[in-house]
Amino acid sequence: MSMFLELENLKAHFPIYRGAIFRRQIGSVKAVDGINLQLRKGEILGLVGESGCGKSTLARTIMQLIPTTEGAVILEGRNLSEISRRAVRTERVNFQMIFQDPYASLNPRMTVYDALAEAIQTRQQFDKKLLLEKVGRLMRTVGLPANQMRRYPHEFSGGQRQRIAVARALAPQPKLIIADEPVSALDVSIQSQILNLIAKLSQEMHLTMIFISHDISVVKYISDRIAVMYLGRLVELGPATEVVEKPLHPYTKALVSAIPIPDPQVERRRQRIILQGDPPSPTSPPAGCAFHPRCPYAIAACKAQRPELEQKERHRFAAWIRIGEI
Amino acid sequence: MALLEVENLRTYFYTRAGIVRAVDNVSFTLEQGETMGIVGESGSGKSVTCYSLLGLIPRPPGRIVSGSALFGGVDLLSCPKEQLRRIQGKRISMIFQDPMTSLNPYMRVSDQLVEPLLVHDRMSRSQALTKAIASLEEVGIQDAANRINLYPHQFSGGMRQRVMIAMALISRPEILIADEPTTALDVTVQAQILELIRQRQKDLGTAVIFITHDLGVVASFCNRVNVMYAGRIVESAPTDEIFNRPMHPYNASLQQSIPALHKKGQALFTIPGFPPDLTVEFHGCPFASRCAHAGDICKEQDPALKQIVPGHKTSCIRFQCGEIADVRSKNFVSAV
Amino acid sequence: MIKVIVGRLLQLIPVLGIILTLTFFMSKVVPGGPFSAERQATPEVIAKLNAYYGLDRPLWEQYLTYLGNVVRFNFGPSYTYQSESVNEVIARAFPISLQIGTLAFCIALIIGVTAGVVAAANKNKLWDYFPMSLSMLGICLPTFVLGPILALVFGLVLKLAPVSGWYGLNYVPFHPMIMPAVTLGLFYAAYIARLTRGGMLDILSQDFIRTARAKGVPDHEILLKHALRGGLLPVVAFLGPAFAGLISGSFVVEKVFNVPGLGQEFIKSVFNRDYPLILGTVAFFGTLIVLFNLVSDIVQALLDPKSRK
Amino acid sequence: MATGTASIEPAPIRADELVQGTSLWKDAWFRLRKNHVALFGLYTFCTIALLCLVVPFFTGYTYEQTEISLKASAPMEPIFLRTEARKAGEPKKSFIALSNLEDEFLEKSQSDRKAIVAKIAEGEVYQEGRNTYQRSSQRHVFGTDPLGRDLLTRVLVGGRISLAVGFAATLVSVCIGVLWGATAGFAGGKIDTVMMRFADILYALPFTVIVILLMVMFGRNFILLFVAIGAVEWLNMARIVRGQIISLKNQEFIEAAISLGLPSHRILFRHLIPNVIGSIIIYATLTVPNVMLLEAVLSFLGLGVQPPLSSWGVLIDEGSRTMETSIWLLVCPAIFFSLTLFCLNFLGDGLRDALDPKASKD
Amino acid sequence: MLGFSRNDMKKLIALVALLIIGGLVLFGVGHTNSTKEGYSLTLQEANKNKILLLTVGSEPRTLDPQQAQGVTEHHIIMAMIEGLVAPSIDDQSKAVPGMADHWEHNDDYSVWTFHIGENRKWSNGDPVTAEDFVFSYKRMLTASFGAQYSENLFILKGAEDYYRGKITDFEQVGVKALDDHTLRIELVGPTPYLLSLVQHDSWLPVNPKAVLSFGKIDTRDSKWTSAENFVANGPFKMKSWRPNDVIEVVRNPLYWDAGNVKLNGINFYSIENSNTGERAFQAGQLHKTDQVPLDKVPYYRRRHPDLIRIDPYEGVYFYRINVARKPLDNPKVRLALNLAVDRDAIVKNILREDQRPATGYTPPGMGDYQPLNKIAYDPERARQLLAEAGYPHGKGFPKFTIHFNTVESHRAIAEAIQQMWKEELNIDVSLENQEWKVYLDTQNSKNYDLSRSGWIGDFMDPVTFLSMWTTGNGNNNTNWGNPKFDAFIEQAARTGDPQARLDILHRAEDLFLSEPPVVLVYWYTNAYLLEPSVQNWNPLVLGNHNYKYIDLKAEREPAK
Repeated sequence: MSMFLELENLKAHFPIYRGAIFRRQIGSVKAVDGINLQLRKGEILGLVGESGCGKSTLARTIMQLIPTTEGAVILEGRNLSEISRRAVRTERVNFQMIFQDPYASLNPRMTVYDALAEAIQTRQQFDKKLLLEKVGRLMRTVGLPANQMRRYPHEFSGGQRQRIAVARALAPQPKLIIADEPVSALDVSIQSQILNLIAKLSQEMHLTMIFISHDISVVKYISDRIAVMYLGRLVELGPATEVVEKPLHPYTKALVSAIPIPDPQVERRRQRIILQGDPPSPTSPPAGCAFHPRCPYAIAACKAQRPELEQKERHRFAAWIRIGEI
Repeated sequence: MALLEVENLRTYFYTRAGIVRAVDNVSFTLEQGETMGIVGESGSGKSVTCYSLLGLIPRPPGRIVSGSALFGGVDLLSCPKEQLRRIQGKRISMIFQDPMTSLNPYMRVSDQLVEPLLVHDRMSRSQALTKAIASLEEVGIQDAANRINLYPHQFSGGMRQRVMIAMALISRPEILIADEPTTALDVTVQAQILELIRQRQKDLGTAVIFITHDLGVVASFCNRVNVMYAGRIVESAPTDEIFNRPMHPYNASLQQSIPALHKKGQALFTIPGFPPDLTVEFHGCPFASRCAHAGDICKEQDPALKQIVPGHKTSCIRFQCGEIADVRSKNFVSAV
Repeated sequence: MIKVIVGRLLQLIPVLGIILTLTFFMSKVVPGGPFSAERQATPEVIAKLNAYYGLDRPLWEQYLTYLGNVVRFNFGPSYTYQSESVNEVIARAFPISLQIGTLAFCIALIIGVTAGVVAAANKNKLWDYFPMSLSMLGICLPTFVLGPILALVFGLVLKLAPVSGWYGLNYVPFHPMIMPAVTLGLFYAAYIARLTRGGMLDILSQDFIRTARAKGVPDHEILLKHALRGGLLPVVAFLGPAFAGLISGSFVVEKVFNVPGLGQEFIKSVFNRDYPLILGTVAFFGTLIVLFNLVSDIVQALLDPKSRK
Repeated sequence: MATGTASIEPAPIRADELVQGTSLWKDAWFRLRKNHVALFGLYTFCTIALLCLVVPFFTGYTYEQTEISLKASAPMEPIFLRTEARKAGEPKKSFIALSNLEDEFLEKSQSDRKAIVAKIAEGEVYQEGRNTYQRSSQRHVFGTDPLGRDLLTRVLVGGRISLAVGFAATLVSVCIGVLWGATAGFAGGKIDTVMMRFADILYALPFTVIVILLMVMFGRNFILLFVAIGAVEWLNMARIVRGQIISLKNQEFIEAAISLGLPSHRILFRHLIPNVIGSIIIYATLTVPNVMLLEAVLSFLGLGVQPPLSSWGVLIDEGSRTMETSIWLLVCPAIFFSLTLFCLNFLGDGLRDALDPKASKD
Repeated sequence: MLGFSRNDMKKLIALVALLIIGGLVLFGVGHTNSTKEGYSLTLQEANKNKILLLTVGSEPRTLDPQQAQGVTEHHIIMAMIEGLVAPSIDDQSKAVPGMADHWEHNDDYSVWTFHIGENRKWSNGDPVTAEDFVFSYKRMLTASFGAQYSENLFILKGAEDYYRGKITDFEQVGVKALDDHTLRIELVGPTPYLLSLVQHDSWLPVNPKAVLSFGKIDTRDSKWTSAENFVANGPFKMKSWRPNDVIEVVRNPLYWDAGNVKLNGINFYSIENSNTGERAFQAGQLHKTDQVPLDKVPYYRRRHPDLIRIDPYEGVYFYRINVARKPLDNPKVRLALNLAVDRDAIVKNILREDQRPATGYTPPGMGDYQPLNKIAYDPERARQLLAEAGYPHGKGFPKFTIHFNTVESHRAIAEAIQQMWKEELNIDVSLENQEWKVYLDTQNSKNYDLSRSGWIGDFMDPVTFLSMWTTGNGNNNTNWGNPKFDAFIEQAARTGDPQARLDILHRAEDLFLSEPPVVLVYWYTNAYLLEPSVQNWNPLVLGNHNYKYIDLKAEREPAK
């Protein structure tokens, strides 16, 4: 069966140059380094990982905001990496993005009406009256009073701005939405409002979505499947609940364990895995398994061999060589 | 006697939009060696409270309108600037949220580390440097003797926060104020830093005021918690009590809205509406408009923090009157 | 670092090439020749002179010959100074401009940075407006007004410094270059003050200043130790072009105080249609600008550890 | 889209129900209004501009009308009418200032001179030789220049020129600079490199040189003057705009605009440039005084506007030469000039504070 | 924000003060040593040491007399190079012995013999010989040398042919060294004014050895004029030359009349800006300026009449009219323009340096030549003439432009004249000032309507003014030409009798002014500031001062 979205060995590398006169490439940042993924229509995929692991780059590569170095992004059977830039532009209405920072993702010089009208008109031109109507409806959809549409983004609170951002992403009636940490900049009490909104809308509109977050509990709540990323590669992929409750990869385990639970008794009982050191730089990733310097289970083989993402159980994939051992 | 006693602290910002009552009548005490959490959302006044103590409120527009903060017989809020300066960094230190911007990018780490020693203890530079290297080692930075000469940008985020901690603790302060020290860090690193602070606190016996918006962090870290909302403390209790027996609806709602406690497909518990605009003077409970339990009295009577059981205070009027016994929302079923 | 410097210096070659080409053809388009005078020489004489200096050959040939000479650092004879070559003119006039420029630079820096720092430390208070207004005087009065006023006050009334010329130390301890340098320096001081204030305000609002204050660092140390280094970065970026400007753009001051510097030489060369001297000075100033930009970039890098490599 | 979300279709939106937002411009204006110095700058500048525009129509003199026998007269100095009997034709009338009467009666003793002057000042008609003198009602608020032209009119008309040069040249520099910088910054890559390298080369040209060469080359055309200055001044503008565009380009709202599939020109003109207008305005406000100064320097070199038209630069240059004898010829235009520069500089600084997004909280 | 405590402020101010003082000391120390050697002078010291401090305006382009073009160069060269004869102390029409001890001429002034004194020496010790003069004239007439004033020597027999290459043997040119001390000059026609002529730079001698040791006879950019190489024969020799700053000359001990030289040295400062010069004079840095800023003239005349000097000067200020352009081709129009200019008003109100309104072209002081009184201010007649020319009340008169170069007085005069024509004739004129070289280009290419001009005489004869107006003369530049006028000039050149010659020139000028291709404005004066301590500085029409007569009073002059 053909998938709604397929990523085939997707790579996004940024060259590093040196030299003032004769610039030569001395290496590259392998932000996204060979990702294979398939999404069904209507599916929500959660993507977790630490900052710098390449989540956002992956999102932007899929969005065609960053050129792909290698591999393909295939949306409904069309390879977006191969079609012309002009064609990509017309194609863009089909995939939209919700950004992390509601303060930076809205043009401060445009009213909400301007921003939404612009987004709506990417698919079809409307006359003024109809446009006003449509913008109003869109605002109500995301839970904002329609009479506020002439206001500017800075006059709204963070949560409201994120609602506007959601509305703008929905305006061109896209088939795919990539939400890049849409709630991590928000307060706890607002976070749940936005999560509810996104969950509700994606269900109602049958959206396919990639939901990116560093917070595995948020991802677990909203997504069907979870993909865990470490240094540009996927280390684990599987159904959301299973990945969180029975992680296969030690990194996933550490991620789950690192999240503090708001219950002092549980916290006190809990055995925590505290990883040592910082995530390594993607400029010079460690040989073999990129995780081995921080991995409590690392053995000599981990340094030598880079494990690929393999199916370990039904629907579950992981990239760890010692999977059967421990 | 308590180490620090803050009473009726009011810090206002006089802006074009109006007077922002960022901290409005806050009182709390801090005991020797304890870890006290201040929890609240952004804009609830938790950082401003601590900045007020150390005289870090930018003025204009900020101004401490009233209150006192007794620390070893000295009122931090009204003492002369010079006297406060001798306490800053020596007896009370602070670490900040963003280690990327909180270290001076134009100075070597060594110069920044030794500064408290040079300023307060009149130590010689070489002496201070030895001490600084030792303190860097104590926060788990290997090869400290060499790395001390680097510039902050040559450290990773986690390492910088370690440097910040080393710098804050180098003159063995009695109080450490940690202003969201892990928010800007990755989850895995966050755990390291929390562990480090816990460790150092145990070694030095320093009292810690821990500011965070993350209830999870509080649960694992603090002895006592103050929950702040709209510039006021709405609930204050030992950590276990806060979670097991919340006495303020805001506290309860916060805990209930955490996604980890929900099942997939189940709508998240939400607190409707937004925090109040602090420039508008209002009467009654600031949370009333968002509260599921609010009654008429909440909008009329100004709430005050009252002790219900020893060590547990709440400002919920209806709870104080006994009108409600369980502040949790009824239409929420925990998944856990 | 050295590679970067070498690279930037190599950039000079195309830059100079283009500058010289532009100037060469531009100056040839300008009406009037080097040998026209009120009492006109006969056409024969003009023709003889043109032949003597090779100005009768086709333009492209003149251009190629010129470039050939320039490669050998020979900028040709000056038409105005009949016994001097362009190289000699620059060699004698530049040190004078350099001296004035350097002193003016110091004056500008001292006044500007002080005013800027004081203003930034007292934002929106009297001590902000006062030094800024004072330093602003330098850009509100053209140098050709400020110069004569200074000359009048300090030269004629107070008799502290000579009003004209460059012939040594008449009035100990005031040197004839003080007045031109002050005139020139005041102009740049205003810009420096403004940049310093902006830069300092920017730095003072940064988080790490708060850190320093939380450490109990005294205010003046925060200002001078923590903030100044970063606050001066925009100033340093300005200093490169400014210094080049100080040296090359001092012709007004040189004219007012009759200082035989290179700036005046350049203006004269344009008015005299002294093509070799025009080209020579333009190339020289172009080189200076590139060099000083390079120097200011290096200083910036030294001040800003992040950009260091 | 979102069908069936609302079971009851809400009433259509009426335009008058809409809450009008305050744009960042309005916000900045509010902040600027708080800044008294900047506001003072703005108002004073507007007043000066208005004076220059309107008052010359009402002074009663034109800027080029000479009265050479009047010479330089001090502000408000009494002016006498001298009537000279001629052999043929009408008697010739001319004006003479009180201070210049000294020339007329140079050989007389001081007391004599004083007595005569007092008589005329009282309204008497005084006769000497073929000349009769009497008091005139003519008044010159700022006095007159050596050719007897009304200085007030000249200063204000000169102000028109200076301001026109300042603004037109700035406009030219803004147009070129913004287009150049925005294109380079937005396009990035090779285009950016080539465009900025070109600007670098121009930057290394001593810029006064170019202006002087241009002025010498093309004569003293008024239009050309500001085109030349503007064409030279755009470099900084281009750099600033480019820098801003590059930092904006990576902002999420631009990514969002790209994600919407908007064409490049729309992104450039609707999303990027409006967000750099703040910087453009700030820099433009600071360019205007620079240009005016440059024009003054050109005047000093004799490359300014054509007589009998004048600019502040020309007037100040003339005035600075007569500093010791007729100081008002320097002071009057210099006050206008300096005040304008002062105002524009403070306004620029104020705008910087007002338009700075970081300052938006207070 | 951070507040400054008083203490901090003090520290900061102290730091700044330290920096400033340190800087000053550094710069002061750096320069004290380098500039000691007698280079700095105040007026009192200069008086005591008898060193004359004066400014000559702009920087001289060269000190080679044969390449010199302007007044600036001339004033400096005068101190170092002496011609066959030298100017007298107070009368420009007389000449005193220079290199020539005595001289004689034939009846019609066409052959002159100069006897060079025995004791005449160059500063390098060589005797000055007649051969030196021959060499110098040969150099002037060598075409490839490109001397601007070669033409001046064309009155030598055969000179023009030699210059144009028609003859190659210099022996055939009318200048011969009969022996070391006898120079015979043969001229193409009667030249009664030769003695005045040979004082001009172009007739001055140069030392052949000095010239040839730094190049060939036609080397232009030769180093022989530099301070260390310059060979002088005049009362002073060169000591130092700092371009754009100062040229110092000192007493030449080998000068034949050294005993009568009073000064020990002269410093020629080049101060281009007249205001700067005036300030330097006020500050006691100069004995004499080259001019007075226009606006300062009345001030000095009123307050310090003892300091300002206004000498008559041999020059005329006028506008050239391009007679090829309509309606300026009509002599009536041109005359009308002349008559509508109120010269008195201009001189009295704008210039104020006692210039005389030009009633004719040739200024007074040209020997026995009486200047014409032909053009006066007569607006009535001007209007009438204009009406006759077809423009009653200026109706239909096309707008034309006055070109002038960028100098304040030119502008003021142009503005005044513009206004006068507007008032008297109802003619609209626009002004266009141009940068010097562009202006010259405009004028030389005759691409103008009216162009400001001036003419300074080279020697004491009306010919120096009138000969330029012959048809096609390189300095005519008006497209004007009249065969009758050309014939008059030709005739004058062939007339040996001085009086008859002047009559012919008179008639020529009268003809010229009846259809004037010029608008006359004024006859020059030379105003300058002079310290009373300077002695024997007499007004001379050509401004040729023989520096050996100049003296300085050592005692302090009364305070200003």
